[in-house]
Amino acid sequence: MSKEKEVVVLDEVTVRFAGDSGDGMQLTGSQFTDTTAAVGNDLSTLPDFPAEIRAPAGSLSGVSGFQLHFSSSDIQTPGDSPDVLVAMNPAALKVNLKDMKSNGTILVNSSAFDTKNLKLAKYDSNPLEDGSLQGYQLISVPITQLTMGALEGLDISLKEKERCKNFFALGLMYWLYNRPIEGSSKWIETKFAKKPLIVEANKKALKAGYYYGEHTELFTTRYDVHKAKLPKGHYRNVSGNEAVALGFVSASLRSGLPLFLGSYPITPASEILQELSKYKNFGVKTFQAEDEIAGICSAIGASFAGNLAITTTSGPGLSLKTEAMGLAVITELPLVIVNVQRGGPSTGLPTKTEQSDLLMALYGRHGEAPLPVLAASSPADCFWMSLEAARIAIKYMTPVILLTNGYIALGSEPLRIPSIDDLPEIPVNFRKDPEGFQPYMRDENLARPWAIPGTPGLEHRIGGLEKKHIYGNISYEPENHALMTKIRDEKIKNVQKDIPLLEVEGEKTGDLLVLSWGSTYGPVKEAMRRLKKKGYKLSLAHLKYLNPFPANTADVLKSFKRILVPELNLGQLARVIRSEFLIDVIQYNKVQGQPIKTSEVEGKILELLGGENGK
Amino acid sequence: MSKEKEVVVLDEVTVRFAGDSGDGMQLTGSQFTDTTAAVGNDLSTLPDFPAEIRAPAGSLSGVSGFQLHFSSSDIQTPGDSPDVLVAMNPAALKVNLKDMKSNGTILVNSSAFDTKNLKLAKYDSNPLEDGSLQGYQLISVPITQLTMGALEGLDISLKEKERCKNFFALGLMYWLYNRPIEGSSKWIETKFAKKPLIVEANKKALKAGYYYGEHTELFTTRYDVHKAKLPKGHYRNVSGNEAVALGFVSASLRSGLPLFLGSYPITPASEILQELSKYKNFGVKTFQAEDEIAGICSAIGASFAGNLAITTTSGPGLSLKTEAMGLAVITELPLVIVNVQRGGPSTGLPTKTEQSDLLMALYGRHGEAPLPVLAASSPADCFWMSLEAARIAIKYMTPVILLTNGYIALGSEPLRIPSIDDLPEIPVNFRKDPEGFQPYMRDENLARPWAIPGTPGLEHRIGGLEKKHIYGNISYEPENHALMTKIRDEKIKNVQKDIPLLEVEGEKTGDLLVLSWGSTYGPVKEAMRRLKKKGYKLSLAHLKYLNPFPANTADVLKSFKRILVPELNLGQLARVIRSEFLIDVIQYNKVQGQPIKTSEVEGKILELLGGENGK
Amino acid sequence: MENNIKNNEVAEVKYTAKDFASDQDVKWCPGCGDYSILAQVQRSSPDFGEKLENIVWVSGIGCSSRFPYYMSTYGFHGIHGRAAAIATGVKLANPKLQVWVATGDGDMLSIGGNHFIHACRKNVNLKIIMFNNKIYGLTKGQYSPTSELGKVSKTSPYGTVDWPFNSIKLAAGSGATFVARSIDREPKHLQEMITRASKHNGAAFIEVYQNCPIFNDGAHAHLTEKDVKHDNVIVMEHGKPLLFGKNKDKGIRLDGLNPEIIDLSDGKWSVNDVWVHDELDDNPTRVFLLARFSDLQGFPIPIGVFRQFNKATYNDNVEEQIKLIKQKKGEGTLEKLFYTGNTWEVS
Amino acid sequence: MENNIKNNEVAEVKYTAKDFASDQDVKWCPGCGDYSILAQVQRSSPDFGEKLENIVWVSGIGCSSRFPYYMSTYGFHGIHGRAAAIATGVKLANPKLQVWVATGDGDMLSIGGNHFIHACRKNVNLKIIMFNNKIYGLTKGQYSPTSELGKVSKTSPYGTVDWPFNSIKLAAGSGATFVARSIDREPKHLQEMITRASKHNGAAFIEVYQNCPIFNDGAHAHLTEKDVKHDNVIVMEHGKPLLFGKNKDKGIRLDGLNPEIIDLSDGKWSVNDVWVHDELDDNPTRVFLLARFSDLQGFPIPIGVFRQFNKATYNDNVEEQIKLIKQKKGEGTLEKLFYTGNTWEVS
Ligand SMILES: Cc1ncc(C[n+]2csc(CCOP(=O)(O)OP(=O)(O)O)c2C)c(N)n1
Ligand SMILES: Cc1ncc(C[n+]2csc(CCOP(=O)(O)OP(=O)(O)O)c2C)c(N)n1
Ligand code: SF4
Ligand code: SF4
Ligand SMILES: [Mg+2]
Ligand SMILES: [Mg+2]
Repeated sequence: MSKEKEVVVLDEVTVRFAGDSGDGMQLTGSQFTDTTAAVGNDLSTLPDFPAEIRAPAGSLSGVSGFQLHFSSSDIQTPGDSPDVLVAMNPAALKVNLKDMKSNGTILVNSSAFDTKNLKLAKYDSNPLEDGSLQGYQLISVPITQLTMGALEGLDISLKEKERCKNFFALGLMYWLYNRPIEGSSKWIETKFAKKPLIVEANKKALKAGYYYGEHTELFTTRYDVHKAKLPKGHYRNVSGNEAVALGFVSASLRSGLPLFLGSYPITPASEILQELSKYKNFGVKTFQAEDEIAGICSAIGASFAGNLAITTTSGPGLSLKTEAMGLAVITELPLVIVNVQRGGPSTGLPTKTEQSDLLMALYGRHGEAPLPVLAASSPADCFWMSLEAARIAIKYMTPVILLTNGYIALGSEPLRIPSIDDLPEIPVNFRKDPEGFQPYMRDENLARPWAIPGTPGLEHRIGGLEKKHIYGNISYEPENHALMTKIRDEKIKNVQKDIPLLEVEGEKTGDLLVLSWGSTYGPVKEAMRRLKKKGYKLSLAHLKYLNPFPANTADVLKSFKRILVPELNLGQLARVIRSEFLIDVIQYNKVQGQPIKTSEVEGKILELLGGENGK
Repeated sequence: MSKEKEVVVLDEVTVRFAGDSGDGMQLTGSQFTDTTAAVGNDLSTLPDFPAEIRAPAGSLSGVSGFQLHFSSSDIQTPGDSPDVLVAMNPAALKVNLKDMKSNGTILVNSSAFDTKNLKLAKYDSNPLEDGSLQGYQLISVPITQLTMGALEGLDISLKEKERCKNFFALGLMYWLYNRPIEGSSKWIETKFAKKPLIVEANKKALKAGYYYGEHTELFTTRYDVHKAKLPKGHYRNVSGNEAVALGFVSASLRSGLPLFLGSYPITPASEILQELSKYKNFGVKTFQAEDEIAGICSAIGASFAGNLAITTTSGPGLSLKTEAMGLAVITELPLVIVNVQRGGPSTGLPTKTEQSDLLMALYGRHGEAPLPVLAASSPADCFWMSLEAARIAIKYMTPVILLTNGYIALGSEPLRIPSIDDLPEIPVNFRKDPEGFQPYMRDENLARPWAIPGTPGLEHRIGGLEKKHIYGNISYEPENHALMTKIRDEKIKNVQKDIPLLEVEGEKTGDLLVLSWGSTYGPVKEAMRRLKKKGYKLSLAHLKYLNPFPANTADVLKSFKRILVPELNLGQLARVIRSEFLIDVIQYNKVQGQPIKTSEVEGKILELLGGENGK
Repeated sequence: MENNIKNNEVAEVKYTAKDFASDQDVKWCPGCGDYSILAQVQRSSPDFGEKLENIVWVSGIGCSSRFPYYMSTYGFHGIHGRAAAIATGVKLANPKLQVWVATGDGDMLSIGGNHFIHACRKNVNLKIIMFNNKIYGLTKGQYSPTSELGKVSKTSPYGTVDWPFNSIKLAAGSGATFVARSIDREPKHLQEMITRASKHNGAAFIEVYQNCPIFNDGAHAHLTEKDVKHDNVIVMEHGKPLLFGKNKDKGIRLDGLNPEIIDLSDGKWSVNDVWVHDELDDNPTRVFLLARFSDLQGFPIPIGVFRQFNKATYNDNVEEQIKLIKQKKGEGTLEKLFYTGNTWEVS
Repeated sequence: MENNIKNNEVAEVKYTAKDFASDQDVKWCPGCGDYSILAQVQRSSPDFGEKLENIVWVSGIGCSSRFPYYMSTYGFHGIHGRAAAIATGVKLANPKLQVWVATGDGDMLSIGGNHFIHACRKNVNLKIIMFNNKIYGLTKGQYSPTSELGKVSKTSPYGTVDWPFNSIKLAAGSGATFVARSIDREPKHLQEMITRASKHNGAAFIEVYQNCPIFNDGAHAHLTEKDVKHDNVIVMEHGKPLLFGKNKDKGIRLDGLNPEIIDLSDGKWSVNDVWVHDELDDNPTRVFLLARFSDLQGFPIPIGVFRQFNKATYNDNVEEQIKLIKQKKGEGTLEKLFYTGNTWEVS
């Protein structure tokens, strides 16, 4: 009979599950996530897939990871470095050790540390024995063996039993962090409903893991992270790509327009197409085109015909859509192009994250072809910015580019489920009245009428040649071209009147402003919080609108002596800020295919503030 | 017997030949050009094709024009507004009248001013009679009728006789401007060698026109423009597109590399492909691909295999090449992309000129994908910049974008024929030695070795995924990606050491600097000359290198209080100058599909200088 | 299927050709074959049984692609080569529309080749009319993928070294369900092909030989000149023997897999020996046999419908699937959208 | 022709399969069919009679397109869909090189479709091996243009509504001069196809059915599993009757244009009734008949060479033309370049 174990309450924890691609770490991680969410913590997750689809079992390139950051106060990132690493085999340990917090906890499946696996992981000696793990809390548990033992006598194959080991690990982690196992048991039941023996095995393994924690002497303490004070409401966990899908389906429901997606699979954007292909009962049409050009061109056709049309892609695909984006600009049709940025140039680093498509989004079309550019700041924000992109596209009859990136597209966080009234209005008024209709007449927003085929009396022709102002016929007149170029330009500039001002979190004026955009928001925000705690006076402004900029951007920038711009590129926003406002900025650039770490931002800021003296 | 007519000597003249597409105005114009060149004038020409291939005869949209500016001193543009208009029919008069200098000379073919043609030209009354041409020197000659008369009795069809009328007009102009007709007679003989009767007819018409001037009382004076003092040497007249073709064939001869062009026809770049397809005996391979993407991809393959590879296009095609340009950047292969800018966005104004692809050229690729960008300033300069683009591409193992535009691509001027030593050296050293070879090792210019298939011992693999520094294998390592991104960036920045400094014509410091780039050079330069004549102190700097900028650019810009940037776009160079140098500029933008006029630049400068007081 | 009923719902109004002409003046060169194609389309349009506002003409870039501007229907002048992709989007977004594509040999077979074969493969209900003048007209005379080997053009001063496409083989080989050919100079025949395409539910492809008097004049003269055309053209008619020649005294006989030309004037052969055309043959092989005539010395060029067959269209399938899933899951709502998978409440 | 002689000039060195393996570790999933294709290529390479340094492997993007990294020859891992275009440039720039393309069903038939049909049309001397796993592997399991109708995949949770391409019809229909099919699980046969492609002067296309155990496992099981494959696969051999079945007791008979399966075990039919395969038949119709088996219920899937024929290649024509013009005009020089047309002197 084991003695009661003490419970230490923590403010926040970062856990990473790591193992072979075959070990089901993504599943284990998301189970832990769901349970943690249900417990009421705020959280943020990030999967780390191997670059190869499925490298040889046990090999270094085959390691798959899932990181979860959960807390009793609200948080913005999956965490820099894990407090706890669950390593199911030597390769997983080797690959992930460098990221660990010093003195962090490492829970290893010692059964997997046999000579074969050690060799595959390129270990000359067993790290569990050669003392190389000093400086960490090593907890060595023969997880596989214990799992097999727990499943003794069950009438399933050894291989099937062995596969249950991730649930043993999950159970153990549940015990260690004091969370209920019921959620996952239920999930197992429904998931494997057709295979009662597998259900039994997995549940047994889960329980075994939990009670192993309870009874073994290995653990003297267990931990708890209290529920966070989040706004009331129902929540669900979403990745950025899921959120984009939800956002556009919501936009479709809100606007009453059928949703059309013309797309072509590409990492890390494919999930948007995959998600939307499930929503057939929402009338969503997903057209997997022969290539990206057909993807956007079909969307342009669908927009002409009156659908809410979007196209989704990543870098190389965005490059291919260049010409057609120009067509959407000159035909002035609503269209959203979602670009999930990845490591470039060319094929680059498909599975890695970056922010290096900003200039391409702003200027990457021949001729004067302006369009609004938005960027989402977090997985959940992808939902809201998708709605916003749809709203602007329809109101101003223009293509809109929405930028996300691999980091927030694959990472996840809780989204407060909105009610219909929480959603922005997306009014659609198709032109119906032939009286006085001209295809290029303008409303107060300089938008032209959306007159869709099937409407009697509005038959008209549009296309890629310069249009006669108001009438829309082909026009080669010099003055008309100048006028239309100006109108297209001003129409987009006008969007500025219609977007929120740039907010400054913290001091409204002062020495240093940190200016973030897109996915850098999380780390920057968290760095600021930490520094505030340490007593620094700081200011943060985050740009979600890159073209046009919020109306007060210049004022905000001018209110500070120095401006720090952290970016996952060589300084693309910095360049735009200089050209737009003639204001110099301090660049902090990271181009490693990795997100910026909170600690890195913190360090940079401290450096600028002159360390402790900066208070 | 007619009395001797006085000869007035002029410094320069601008003539425009205008008529129906069927009237052979382009031919007439180039004949006058060749003769004028032979006489030793400096000159500059610009054709003005109708947007439609061949609109109905006599219609306004069917008017075809050819403008020639010739002078006894050196000139830079085809001239703003004609001193003399030759109008072969009412439509030609209607379309071109607005451009005429006030009190200019208008020579019309009165035979064509019948009710049918007047109606087609949308004239309610005959302008030759209704006095609407007061304020011009109207010379009304029944050219068709006179031609038919002159060919009386010749055994060819009426239609064929009627077709000779342009030679009558040409003869008359030869007389009026005191040039010999022998050149054109010879040309007729060779051109129609197979049809002796046609030869006879055209020569008769030519002579008839000439002597008509001599004998009729209509003309009291004739004009002369003395030969210009041009650098000694042999000359030939070239359009920008011809010059690009000549430039790359020369680069091929100079470097010893076979020239490969992968391209797809597009206005106004098609002539480059057409020209190069004639040079088979130079070993030039022109591959008319299925589309622009195949055009550039085939060129990338050819470059990998060791050819001097180029691809040529205009706006929409450049957009399509976006993705492949990124591949050329990361594989670090020499390649020149020639983009003949036209009116955008999208299909835009295919036959019109613009400078609105600058930002696209600089930033229009996903990821960090820097490459050098050059721009030619005149038809003849297209020759030299093509050589320069080839030199840089090969020396630095990089794709290079060369920008021209419709204005200089179709316009022409004399090119002094270079001897082989006038050409820049383009050394090529293919790697041959397997000893220590690595595909991504670097030389002093950060260029990687060019190791072409067929070389024993250098077998290697390249591609679009991020490369391991030096070794070139696929690498997902964060630090390596950062390093390679930096190297690719610095390699291009280094080109700065290898290009001429930015020259300032006129005052080296002062109040106002006019900063031009590409095709605006001509009008700006001419405006400056005129203003100098008027006694203004002015400075001009012209940018042929847009990335990287010449090393002294910042110094030059800082030496002036104000900087005027005239561009055929909404301010693209202005934006780049601001972001690169944090220096504001005064924009002068024209987006009408038309070149900037000398008078416009002159006006703008005067405005800035405060008119006469500015002296 | 639902949308077909809609498609075939006859327009109440009776239209005339004029109703389909826009107010824009037509700007093709004098004598261009495109004028005839435009005229035949406008003459046939009243027979489509579609309301004017439900017809959409989509094109790419080229002289031929200016077509939509001259029609009074809805029109979209796209970018070079992308007509089929744009049209697919229009059709999927609103299957009630009848979507036509006007394109050229360069626009559809050169830069647009991929979208073309994929539209055919998916059997999207588009009616594609390809103006084949075997040249790039709008860009002033470069050779195209249908130009014959050795063709001298602006980009091939010494003659091309490219083998041309056989458009019919390509369309059939990629899955088009209605494949036909006609000629600008055969107005009645062209009208018939157009009207039949309008009735076909699936990817319909009509290759129209069109003369470009400016850059490729007479490219089809042997098929259009009175004195020779009867020997060079064979009109395929369903259920009729394949005869040609001024007095229909020549026929095609199939010897195994090899077609041969037989002379019916000498007593050796009779009409009964002649291969009878069957558009509806569910064996596609026939199409390739007929398409091959273009490659065979001395064989006449077939015009008419090579083959027409029925196969579920992509757009119908899409609608069907959505209907089915809606029946199974019920119309989507905001609640259904969010409350799936794991959700939790914070109170 | 000149460069063919060069092409076939036999390498002095005798190579072994190992010589064609690069130093990179192969990173396909365990059990992936790509391993077998790589092995067969490396085993066949010594028989190409080409020096190692004269062989270039070009690819696009996909699991299959990682192929060049694993070969010790020159290699170019291109961008998605563009392999054929890049390879064409390589071949034209240096015709002495033997240029191979490794690609997938998505890379070549989806995004790369246009470059594919144009390379076939021009008959560029490229050897294209298409790894057909009927799925997008690298992007983790979306359907491809060769996925069968109704296929459930990541992007078609309710099954596709797309008709697939018939790769062979597409290749033949667009003009390829060597068209073959093999299977990852038939090493000997695959090696034979590869070696034969290496000897062909023209556009060679080999479709290789390849298993993707992760995202489309067993897609070709009926063609590879011992117990069933003999009834589902028919091996085409030149000059041999088209027989299949465990004991070769079933054959294909041609009744007019309609192939039918005949049973040789009951006395009704004999081998003499069986259709004899002729790769060299200059009538392409046969290819389409055979390719169609895939679409016919109960018919076996043909593997082997559908057809091989000789036709001038684009790259040879290019060289020929240049040689000719050089003979006519003489090698180009700077003088010839400039002193044409009107020139004048200023002194
Ligand atoms: C992306 C792009 N590439 C090239 C062009 C130039 N271009 C316009 S039409 C055309 C070919 C037209 O040929 P075809 O389709 O046969 O039409 P036709 O003029 O002969 O009727 C080309 C190459 C373009 N407008 N856009
Ligand atoms: C321009 C572009 N679009 C999309 C992608 C994403 N992508 C990479 S491979 C691939 C498809 C691969 O399928 P296939 O060619 O059949 O190769 P496999 O992996 O099945 O061998 C896609 C869509 C890309 N890399 N580039
Ligand atoms: S160029 Fe040819 S195809 Fe184009 S409009 Fe003129 S005649 Fe017709
Ligand atoms: S995903 Fe499929 S095709 Fe790709 S490597 Fe793995 S098994 Fe092979
Ligand atoms: Mg054409
Ligand atoms: Mg595949």
